[in-house]
Amino acid sequence: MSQVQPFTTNALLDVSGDFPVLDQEVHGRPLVYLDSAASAQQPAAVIDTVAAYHRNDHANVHRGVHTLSERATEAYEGARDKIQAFINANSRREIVLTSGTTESINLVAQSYCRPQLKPGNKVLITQLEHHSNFVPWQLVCEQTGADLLIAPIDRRGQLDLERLQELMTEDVFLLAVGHVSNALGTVNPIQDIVGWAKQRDIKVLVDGAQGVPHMAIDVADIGCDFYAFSGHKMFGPTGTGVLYGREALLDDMPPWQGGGDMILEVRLDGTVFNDLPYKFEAGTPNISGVIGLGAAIDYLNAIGMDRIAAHEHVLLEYMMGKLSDVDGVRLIGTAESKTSVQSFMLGDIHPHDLGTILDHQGVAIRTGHHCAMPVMDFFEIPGTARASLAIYNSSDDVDRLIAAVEKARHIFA
Amino acid sequence: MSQVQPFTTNALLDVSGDFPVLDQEVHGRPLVYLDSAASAQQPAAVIDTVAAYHRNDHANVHRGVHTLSERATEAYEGARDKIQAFINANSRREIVLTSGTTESINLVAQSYCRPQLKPGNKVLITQLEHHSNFVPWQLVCEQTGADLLIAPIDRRGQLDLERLQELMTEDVFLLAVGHVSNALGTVNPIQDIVGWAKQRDIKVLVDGAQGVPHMAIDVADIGCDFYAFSGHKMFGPTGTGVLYGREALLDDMPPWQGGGDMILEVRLDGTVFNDLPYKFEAGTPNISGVIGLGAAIDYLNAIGMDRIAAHEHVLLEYMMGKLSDVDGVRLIGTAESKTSVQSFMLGDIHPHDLGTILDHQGVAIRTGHHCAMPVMDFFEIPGTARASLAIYNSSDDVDRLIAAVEKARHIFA
Amino acid sequence: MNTVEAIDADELRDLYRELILDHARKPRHFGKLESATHAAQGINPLCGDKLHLYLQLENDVIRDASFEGSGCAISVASASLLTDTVIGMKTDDAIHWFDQVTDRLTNESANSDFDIGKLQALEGVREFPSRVKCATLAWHALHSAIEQRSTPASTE
Amino acid sequence: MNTVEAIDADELRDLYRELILDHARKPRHFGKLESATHAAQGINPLCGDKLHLYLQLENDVIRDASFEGSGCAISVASASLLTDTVIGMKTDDAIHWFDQVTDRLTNESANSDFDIGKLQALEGVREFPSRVKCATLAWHALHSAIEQRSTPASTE
Ligand SMILES: Cc1ncc(COP(=O)(O)O)c(C=O)c1O
Ligand SMILES: Cc1ncc(COP(=O)(O)O)c(C=O)c1O
Repeated sequence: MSQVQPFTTNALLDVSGDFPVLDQEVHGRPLVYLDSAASAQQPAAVIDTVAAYHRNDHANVHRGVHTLSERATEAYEGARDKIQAFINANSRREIVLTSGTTESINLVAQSYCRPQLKPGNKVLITQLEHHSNFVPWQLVCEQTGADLLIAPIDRRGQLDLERLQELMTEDVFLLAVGHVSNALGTVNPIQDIVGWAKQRDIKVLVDGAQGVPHMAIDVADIGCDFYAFSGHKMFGPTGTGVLYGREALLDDMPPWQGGGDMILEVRLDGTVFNDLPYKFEAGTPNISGVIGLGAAIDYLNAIGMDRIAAHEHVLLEYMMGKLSDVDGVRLIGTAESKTSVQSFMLGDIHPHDLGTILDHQGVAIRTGHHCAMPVMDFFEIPGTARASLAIYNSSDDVDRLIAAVEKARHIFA
Repeated sequence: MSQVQPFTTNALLDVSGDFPVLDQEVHGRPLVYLDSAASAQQPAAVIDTVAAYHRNDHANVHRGVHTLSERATEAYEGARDKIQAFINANSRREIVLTSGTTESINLVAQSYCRPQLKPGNKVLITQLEHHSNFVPWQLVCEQTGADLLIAPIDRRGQLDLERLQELMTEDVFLLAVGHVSNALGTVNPIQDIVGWAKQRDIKVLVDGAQGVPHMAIDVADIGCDFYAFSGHKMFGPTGTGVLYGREALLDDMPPWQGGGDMILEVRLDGTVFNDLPYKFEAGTPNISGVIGLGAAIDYLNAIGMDRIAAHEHVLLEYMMGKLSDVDGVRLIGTAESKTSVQSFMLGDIHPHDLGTILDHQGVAIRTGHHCAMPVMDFFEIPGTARASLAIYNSSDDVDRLIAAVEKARHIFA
Repeated sequence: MNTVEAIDADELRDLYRELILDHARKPRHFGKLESATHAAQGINPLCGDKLHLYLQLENDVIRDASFEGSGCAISVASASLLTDTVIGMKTDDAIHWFDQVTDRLTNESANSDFDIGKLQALEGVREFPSRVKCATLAWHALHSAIEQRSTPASTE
Repeated sequence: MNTVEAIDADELRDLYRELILDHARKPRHFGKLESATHAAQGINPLCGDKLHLYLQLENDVIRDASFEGSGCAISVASASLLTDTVIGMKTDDAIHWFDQVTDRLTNESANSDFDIGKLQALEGVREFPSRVKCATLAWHALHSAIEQRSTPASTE
């Protein structure tokens, strides 16, 4: 990995012009945004779609006979169809709209697991998980008396796949595993993992927050039972997210939240719930956000997820090579299969100080534990500096990063 | 009520020009939007604030050291401060940001009530409630074996206050009551109700979804324990909401959802939760939505809630008078104290047909059960036609409504 | 009644045709069917339309049908027309009609080879997306009743 | 070390003053205090700064103080400066210092009548909103320790 790959420039995209926010200076230098793993920027197409919706079409959905309400409903439900196609789900009934990955995972923990888990049952997660795929399972295990098992990782930041399989015993009710690690960029062999789980009749939730923005996702192919992701990581609005769930499972689950839209009939003595996916969508949804997410998917489809994956692959290799050439840099997360993210340390400089110094040169990275404290514990570090890539980054961005890191090294020399 | 009040025109606002969506034709007629109780429109100031945020400042909040993240955090937390001031909460720690009223109420049901409710305890609600203040209590009562009591209403659509007080026995754990009925416009005497409950040591949640947009709200004055409302009903973005909770109660509540941002520390063997209000805000929040909500509050403050209330009072009186003059119209909801909403029936025309015919004349109203089936059951009707008013409506809008209703009467004569 | 004259928009006239208004005002086969062997409920959460459809099946033939409930003009007329249509029909044929009618009411470019008779009067709903559900509700209930599903049919 | 020359922005130079870097590299009173009577933990969820502050109180006087943990240059230097400052102080005075210091580090227009001595070196953080929490973390822990609160202090 420390050798820089030859530069296959025709694999690189050049779309930064589509993203208005990138066209600015920070502390007198052109902004280099390397924090897309935390939240991605929006193309003008998304910003404008949301604004146009509010300028022309807004109304509450589902319950209106008037024209604006019809338009809003059509746009909102149209976005659901786009999401379904984007991840190749069987049916729009399998696409539950949530406020984000976190809510999607909590929904499964509370609505699918909580009523079924018993003391002695097990929920299996891994040490790579983001807190959002960690704490909901801690909570539901506490609530039910089930045990939480945590599959270990190795020094490169990869799952120990043998240990993982050993932990998949028959008393494991559900495996919750990330597709891509947000702290390290590790891409897990998700199809294999799901296959092993299926052999043992273990249900699988995949946290796809960092998968969807970077590669073509096919939930049918993956074979998982649930797949959770967020709009704001894939160039869409904050406050939007998706829970894909297999219809048979969703059908049997009780609703999670109660409220408008998730019922067919409310009587004083009981309630008849609505069909899928509405049973899980209580209250007025994030209408404009979901419509914006639809626009983000249109944008990604127009470029093509395969081209996006190729672009990021080339850039990541370049960034890893360049970074490891810097004196004192130690890469954290060097898995065989990776995408878009590189964590690193520079000497004994605290990542937080590094972040400030880089920011002063216009380079935005994230520093800290990245909501993955168990990963930090494993490496016995308080946090890392993390540069993460997206479709709008270029090799120039990487060069600016490297120059800024060199300067930080100099300051703290 | 059937006498039209003299027209005090200087009480009326004229702000429809601030709302771009209103400047359009529907079916060849200028749009008259009388569906704000379902969802209000946004002033350009809100639309532009959200777009500008994404064009200039977006990043994930709370965890970043770089400039965009600092700006986003400041704007997001600044909006929280505006909300606090707007409803006169004691502390920003009491302002929990949610995805809407529905989520706010579910949070209280699941995090405050579920761990404490026991068989034999009671939760008290009323027959006026929106499904979002009904179903969460049905669910938590089912989960815990507690009983759900429902206080009755009278023919005018007012709470039977004597019965309500009788139902406030000491085994009632919590009273959940709306501030303003979305179906009928009834304004409940919320301070009295809270006072009675406090005497009996009953906790009170107020569903303020229809209160906040129409009058100055002072939670300290009201004295309730929880107050829930939605951004999209108050000219802000969908996917945003607020749960005000008294700090002492929130402090003692376990978190509801698990995830990023709501923890201080995640260890393999347990977790230390974050301070208020973050303990209840798991995952990336609806950053741009909340910032837009802040802009909506700025907009409302600039006009002044008292002027807004006065404007709507005059218009509602005018609308009620005009409507009841139409042959065959029967007003549903004629409480002593009302705001902004009028439900009605026209002969035996089904409201749904009425809605379609009005829409064809450019007049947008809502028809159906308004997520308040228990209210419809009480009046033994399948639904109503509902015209609801907001700051941007005028007496012309009311006149257009009346003309359209007359035409419908003609068609179905 | 000056219905047609009073409506100035063609589309509205297309929706509220005489035949529809007539069936809405005087629904046929309205009431509970005491001899029913099959039944289903249809709920339209949009506007609170709610109807019960009753079928008396004998050797896979619909001997009798009726409905009760409340709904808008479109859904009541649709239920009324449905009962008129399916009485005497084999269940297989009724399911075929279900497919054809729902297709015709939702799909601009639906194949019109199959003659849906009087039910053509409902085609005006295609211009009113939010009303399509009213027009198809009874048909979904029919489908459920024949298949004897236990959960209420809904048009969502 | 060419620290100052290497930083081209005044603000950065203001943040990473010599004194700060010195205390960050060689923190004073670092380690667990065996004679501690009071202690508190400070956590900054932003970047994972985490420190334990130990106090040995005798008749409301801070006889000794120390800290352990890991943090960025700012939070470590701040903790180091804090221990240097409060040893020998009455707890009431330490709380007064807490008020003064946190005010000075967060508030542009803070009253500067009170001399916070070496701690002035931290004032550069005012230009770095996200770093203010690093600079005040130890002070919040001090406050908690004196008040013997059981939950970890945080700067949120
Ligand atoms: C009185 C009342 N309560 C609760 C709600 C639910 O609000 P939301 O759908 O925004 O969660 C509404 C609006 O739909 C309402 O009018
Ligand atoms: C791998 C992973 N899982 C879950 C989440 C949580 O997503 P959100 O904060 O959008 O709910 C994130 C991002 O923060 C993530 O990177």
